[in-house]
Amino acid sequence: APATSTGQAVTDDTVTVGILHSLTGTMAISETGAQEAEKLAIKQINESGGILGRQIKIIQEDGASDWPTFAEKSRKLLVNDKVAAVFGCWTSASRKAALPVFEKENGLLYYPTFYEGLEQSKNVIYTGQEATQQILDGLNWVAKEKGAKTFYLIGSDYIWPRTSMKIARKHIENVLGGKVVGEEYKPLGDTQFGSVINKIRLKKPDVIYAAVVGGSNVAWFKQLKAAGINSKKQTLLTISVTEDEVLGIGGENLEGFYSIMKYFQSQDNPNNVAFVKAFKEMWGDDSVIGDVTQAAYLGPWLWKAAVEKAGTFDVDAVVKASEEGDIELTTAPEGYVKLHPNHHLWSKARVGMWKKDGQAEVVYTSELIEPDPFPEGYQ
Amino acid sequence: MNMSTNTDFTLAIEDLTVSFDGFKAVDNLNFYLDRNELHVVIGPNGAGKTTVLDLICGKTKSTSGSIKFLNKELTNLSEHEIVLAGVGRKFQTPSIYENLSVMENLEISYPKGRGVFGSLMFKHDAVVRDKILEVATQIMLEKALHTEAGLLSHGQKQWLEIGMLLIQDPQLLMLDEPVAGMSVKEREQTAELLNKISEGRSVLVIEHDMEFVARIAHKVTVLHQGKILASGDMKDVQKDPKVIEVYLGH
Amino acid sequence: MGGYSYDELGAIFAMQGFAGISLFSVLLLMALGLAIIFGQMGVINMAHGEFMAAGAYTTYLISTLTETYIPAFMPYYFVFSIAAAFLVAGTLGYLAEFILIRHLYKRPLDTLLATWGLSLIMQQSYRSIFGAREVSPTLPEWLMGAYPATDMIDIPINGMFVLGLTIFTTLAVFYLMFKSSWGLRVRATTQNRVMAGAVGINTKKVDRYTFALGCGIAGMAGAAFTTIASTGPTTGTLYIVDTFMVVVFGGAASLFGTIASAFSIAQAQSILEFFISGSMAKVFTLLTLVIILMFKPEGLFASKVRR
Amino acid sequence: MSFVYEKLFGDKKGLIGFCILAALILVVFPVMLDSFRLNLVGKYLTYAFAAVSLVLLWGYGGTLSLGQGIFFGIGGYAMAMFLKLEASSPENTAIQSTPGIPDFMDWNQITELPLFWMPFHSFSFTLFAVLVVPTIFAYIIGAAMFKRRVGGVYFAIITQVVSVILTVLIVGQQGLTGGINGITDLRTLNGWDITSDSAKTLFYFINCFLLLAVIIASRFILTSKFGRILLAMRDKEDRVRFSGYDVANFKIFIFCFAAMISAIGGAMFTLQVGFMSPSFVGIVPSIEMVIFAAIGGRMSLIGAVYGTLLINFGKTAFSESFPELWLFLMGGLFIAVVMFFPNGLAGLWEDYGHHLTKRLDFIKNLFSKSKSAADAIELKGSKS
Amino acid sequence: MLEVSNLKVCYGQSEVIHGLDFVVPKNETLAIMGRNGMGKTTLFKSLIGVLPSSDGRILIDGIDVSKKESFQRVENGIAYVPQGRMIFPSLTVQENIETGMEVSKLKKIPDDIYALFPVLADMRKRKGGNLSGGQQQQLAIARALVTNPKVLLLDEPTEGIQPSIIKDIANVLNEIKKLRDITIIVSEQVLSFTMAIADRIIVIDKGSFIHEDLREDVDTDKIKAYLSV
Ligand SMILES: Nc1ncnc2c1ncn2[C@@H]1O[C@H](COP(=O)(O)OP(=O)(O)OP(=O)(O)O)[C@@H](O)[C@H]1O
Ligand SMILES: Nc1ncnc2c1ncn2[C@@H]1O[C@H](COP(=O)(O)OP(=O)(O)OP(=O)(O)O)[C@@H](O)[C@H]1O
Ligand SMILES: NC(N)=O
Ligand SMILES: [Mg+2]
Ligand SMILES: [Mg+2]
Repeated sequence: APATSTGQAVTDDTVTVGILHSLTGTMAISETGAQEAEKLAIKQINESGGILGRQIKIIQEDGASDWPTFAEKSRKLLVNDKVAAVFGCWTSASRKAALPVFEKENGLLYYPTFYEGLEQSKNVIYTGQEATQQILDGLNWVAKEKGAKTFYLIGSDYIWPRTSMKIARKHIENVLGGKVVGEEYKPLGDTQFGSVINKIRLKKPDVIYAAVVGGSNVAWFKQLKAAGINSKKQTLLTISVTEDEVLGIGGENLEGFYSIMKYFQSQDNPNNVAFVKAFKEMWGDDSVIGDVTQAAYLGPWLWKAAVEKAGTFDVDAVVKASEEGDIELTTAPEGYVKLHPNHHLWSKARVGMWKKDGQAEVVYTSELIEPDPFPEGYQ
Repeated sequence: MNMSTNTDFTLAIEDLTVSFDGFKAVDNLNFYLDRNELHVVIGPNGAGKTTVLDLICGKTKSTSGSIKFLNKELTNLSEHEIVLAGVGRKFQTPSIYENLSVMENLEISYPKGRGVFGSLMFKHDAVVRDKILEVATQIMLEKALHTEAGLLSHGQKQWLEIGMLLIQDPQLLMLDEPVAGMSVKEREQTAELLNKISEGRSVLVIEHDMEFVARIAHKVTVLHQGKILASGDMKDVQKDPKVIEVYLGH
Repeated sequence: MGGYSYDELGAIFAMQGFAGISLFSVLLLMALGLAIIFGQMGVINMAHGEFMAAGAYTTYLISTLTETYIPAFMPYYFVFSIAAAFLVAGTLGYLAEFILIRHLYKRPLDTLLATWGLSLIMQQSYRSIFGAREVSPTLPEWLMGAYPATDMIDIPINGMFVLGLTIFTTLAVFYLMFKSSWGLRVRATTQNRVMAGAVGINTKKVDRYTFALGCGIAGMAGAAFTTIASTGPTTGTLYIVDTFMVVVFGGAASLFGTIASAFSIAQAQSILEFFISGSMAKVFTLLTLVIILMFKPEGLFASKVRR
Repeated sequence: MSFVYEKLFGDKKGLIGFCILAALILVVFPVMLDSFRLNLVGKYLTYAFAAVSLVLLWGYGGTLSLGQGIFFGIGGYAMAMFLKLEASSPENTAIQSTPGIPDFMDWNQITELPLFWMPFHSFSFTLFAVLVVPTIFAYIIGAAMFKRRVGGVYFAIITQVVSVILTVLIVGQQGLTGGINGITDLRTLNGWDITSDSAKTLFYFINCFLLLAVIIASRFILTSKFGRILLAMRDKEDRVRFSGYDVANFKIFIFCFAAMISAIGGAMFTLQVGFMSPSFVGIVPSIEMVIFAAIGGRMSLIGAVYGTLLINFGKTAFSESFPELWLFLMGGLFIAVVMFFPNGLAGLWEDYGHHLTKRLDFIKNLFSKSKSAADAIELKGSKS
Repeated sequence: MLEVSNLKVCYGQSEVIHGLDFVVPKNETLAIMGRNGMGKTTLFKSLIGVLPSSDGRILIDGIDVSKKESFQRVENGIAYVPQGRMIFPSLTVQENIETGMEVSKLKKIPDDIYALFPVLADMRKRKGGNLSGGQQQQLAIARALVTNPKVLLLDEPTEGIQPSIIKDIANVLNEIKKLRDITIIVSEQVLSFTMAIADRIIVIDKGSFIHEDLREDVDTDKIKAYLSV
């Protein structure tokens, strides 16, 4: 048998990993899909013989939507349980809280969420897209397809929307030659958009560009519709609505609006068809799969690839193997991804148009985009 | 009829008025109280007696008029400042700390350590202890020092509240219906107590029990609809037909 | 306001008015139930938001059942689901009172802790039953759109619906609490439970039904809010602070105060939000509220009773 | 001697309780727990500061604050600002567009350290700020509210509103505060690695000593006349006023003191956990702190510590064993305590501790039989 | 009529009422006198049911109410005027009186109530808590009278009331007793009032009855002596 690293929860026939997401609290809404996907991937890996001949065992912890709890549980998984890798976190805040623990204890975190970038830790593999991979192509697309010149930016008030908007504004003003006619942030969880909607009416932007998260999203779209703003009159592009959110919002309220993601459940390729089928088999016919869910699914597979390449579970070795830039997944539901030496994935950006049934029709797919967490000219 | 502003009275109330949503509970009242005087205010229910005490001790703010205590204007002082100036008041329904023992009730009323830091450093020494014991004996609660005040009977609560005032040694002592709910014997004891403590200070009492009033009053004032109806010594007042009409009954 | 025509400004002014009114009706509807439970009964019900969620989930459930079994009924089900939400949340409230609250009337602050525990349990129940994700009932078409009054003024139908429901509920609550003999019993009981018993009022029954009524109204609010927001296990926590604020700011025992308070908070928030960012609008609204409370220590409409 | 002893520990039962607590946190935990668990306990004990402050403010003072998180947070943030500046030396932040300022400022296009951050370069200023800033803030809130006689549930809601305001501000002004992420990635204190096990152990003991000191100081307040006035105020505030006390001043003092101890807890939290975030300023932690105090028995300083430990142990243990269902257990625990132990853990101790002191009394009586007359009217120690 | 046998009441461990037995027939007014803290209020509270009795039976017109809640006792015909008023402070005067009418099913406040307490008519719309002490006491009596009780309990009803109205109250109680089949129990300190209404006087001391007299036989000095032991 290949060498096992000392001090890790690895036996001759098992290896233990951690899953750390919010099962309770406000973030459980978003994080449920991610942990389901991770469990699916691990189950599939186990069924195909495991990693280095070992079956993967899972220890699950609840981050409870509380950042310090993420730090506490990370430490527990790494120090007490000595897990070989952790799949987890969703919000940037929870990642930031856990990060020092991973660095201190030299753990390995697979983080699935699209996020603001500006970070690159040795101990984290980012399986979601960083800001430039999500934003730029989407803006280019509306500028070109819809002839958009004026943009109204609206988001929830925290770091990811603000950073994303900052990049968007730079791109709109410096690259597209357009104009930002309004920029607005609402407190997290807010459900009243009446005044903002009035402001938007007054400014008559070509595009509403939105990064409203969580429960606010539902209020936002329902109230837009109730104010008579629909896709027939208004172009709207959002970076924060996936199939998960649509479940709450209701497809009828989103019909004709666009999201920019790297993955949509409706994507028609054999990888995805198989993935969707397996996911529904495991988690029920009603379940939906959003962008982050898919990115979370990639985590265990990327880890498997790196471990097998390194021939050991040792974190340093696995990280080193990951940093060589040649780990790729041809079986990724989103199509094809490759791990960049900067710990992020090469991926494509896609624009989906929402339909009444809650699925999106992919209307644009970009080329494979190189991840660039510290983009020049956008800071 | 404006009197000179500086008076020899312990308490001088002039042109005092208070109205509640237009209802004048006290109406242009003038009232004076001497040192060493035990003055009883009587009058029909709702005449404004309690309200006058509320005004003096700062619980209610007057609409107009002045209240001078030892030539000090009280109307713009806050409650605790009025107490510090030397006014003590017993409420119509006994107002004591039900969750504290009799001893603690008296200790809190002891006029030392009334500031934040003073109270932190306050020492419960022999002087304090003796004083508490003395007052407790006066109010016949010396055996109940460690009883929780909430467990006392109604009459005992009344006494305790009087004791809490005595320990403050105020210049002006105001008692709102001090013997309500007391038995005959206890009324007598209270009357004795009041006669004793009225020396060296002024006492203002509100009562409906005429026997009791007769026993203690140096002077009686009858209040009616916020105004003075009659004033003088007990015998005269009792015979006044207006007083009999509105208050005593035939 | 350079660059805009009078028409536009007029329209925005009108629309802004609707925004304020619709926020007002939302706040008031949230607060009505609590105005009874907290304002009248003095129970600090931290689970109030969860009772709203119960109403919302009931609506979701009925929507799903209707869609599956009697799709023809879809345009009408919503009205019935409001009644059902009232009954479900009311029944839950009835049980909560029976099991928990009735033991705590002598210790009102403990109700805060017990109902906090209750809210955790209710949230987890929703999660276990309906899943962690947000759900949304399919709403009848007629409720969702806007009524184009002029080509610039669109009146949100859901907003008007909530407003109508709020007015109806407020009137009903007002009648019940202040004009009916049942309301008299409630107010007597909550002021002095022992004495109310001694004048012949069945205080236990009054307590139980009052609490159930407050929860039922919360449930109705929850049902109504499915038209403007989503439903998830933690939906209730979004509402709870604002709800308490509205009730307290109004002067806890005054229904009229609750109305005035909801109105002023809503208008301040929506007008400010038009000029400054949402977060700062919230900060300023709240700050104003703190300062006003400083000068009106018992709320806008404190009941003036001699102490 | 007996005076000092009474002042600091209350009656005999108080002393025994205090010693048991000290032994538990200073000896038993460090011996029994590994460094990970010990650090966890250390984190819990920082919440205990806030719980103890609520015993004073709420249990005795009758003033419920649903915003103790404000002060816990301010203390924590003050410490975090210092540590963050240290972590943001130009060398450490060379890759930023503006090296030498905290990373989150750089992400938010801030190019210069804001003025109010400047003093936090100094450790002594930081210690000063931890103690004084929350106290002043509490003074402002307290003076504004108590002088105007805002009380009871109105005060509770106002503190809650203030904590919402502060949270919204911190989250909204992320360039200055780190936003919702908080201030993270704190590593050294004057060059000393605070993430090491030895540092954590040391902080644990410092934390324990501070907590015990805070309990003794609080005892001192409660056993003084001040403590009885607090009780009296809770009972009949008007009467206290008419006994010549400026009630507002007493409330302001206890509110400020409570704020200060909560802030110490916050600062110790930052040191032990290595970051600070707006989630501690918010409503949920503030309510949880009230729950810690209540579970412990709201009139018991020591009970508050046990309440904090019990709830947090429960949270950790339940959530580790039943990650999907642990909220049922927590909710059930709260309800059970309220329903069956209305006086919290301290209520249990009252009953059990009773037997213990009786036995001690018996032994003591063997040696001295005399009871002076003065004893007969000596004040009974307060109920903690 | 009211029959009480072996009534015992405790606060926690300590027994305050030690097995009282007494019967009050219809149309009789019984006065219970005693020094402060002798258990008068405690006795009344246990009769109306706001304090549980630890032993004994209470029969109203032959119906045992000792296990019933206080509202059920009121339905069975007891009415209670507590010591210390206990009116509902934020209800108006009118509403306060109406709370008593829930049981008697009266629709309108009877005129004779306002005739007895004219001030209550004037202050109909005012909050009960804003009344003066004596006005509140009158309100509490009015609230009890509108229940049309078979047994009326009055705990120091004249406390804080002006002399002329005390006289009126005495007349009314005597009137009511004549007009209706009613049993009245009153605890009083004021001997003159007691003498004006009571048919029988019982002295209570430390929770036990120590003396009983019909009015005709009352020796005021002897009673006074009992009251000042
Ligand atoms: N806050 C208030 N609002 C309205 N009316 C009030 C208020 N306070 C007092 N009053 C009214 O003022 C009048 C005077 O009341 P006050 O309590 O002074 O009477 P009193 O002379 O003490 O009577 P009693 O002998 O019955 O105690 C009463 O008619 C009362 O109803
Ligand atoms: N809640 C209580 N707990 C314990 N003991 C009590 C309680 N209430 C009253 N007592 C005690 O019971 C005894 C009887 O009290 P009660 O109030 O019945 O006296 P009373 O005869 O009505 O006196 P008063 O004439 O002063 O009103 C007193 O000794 C009192 O201390
Ligand atoms: N990374 C995010 N979306 O918080
Ligand atoms: Mg009076
Ligand atoms: Mg009595």
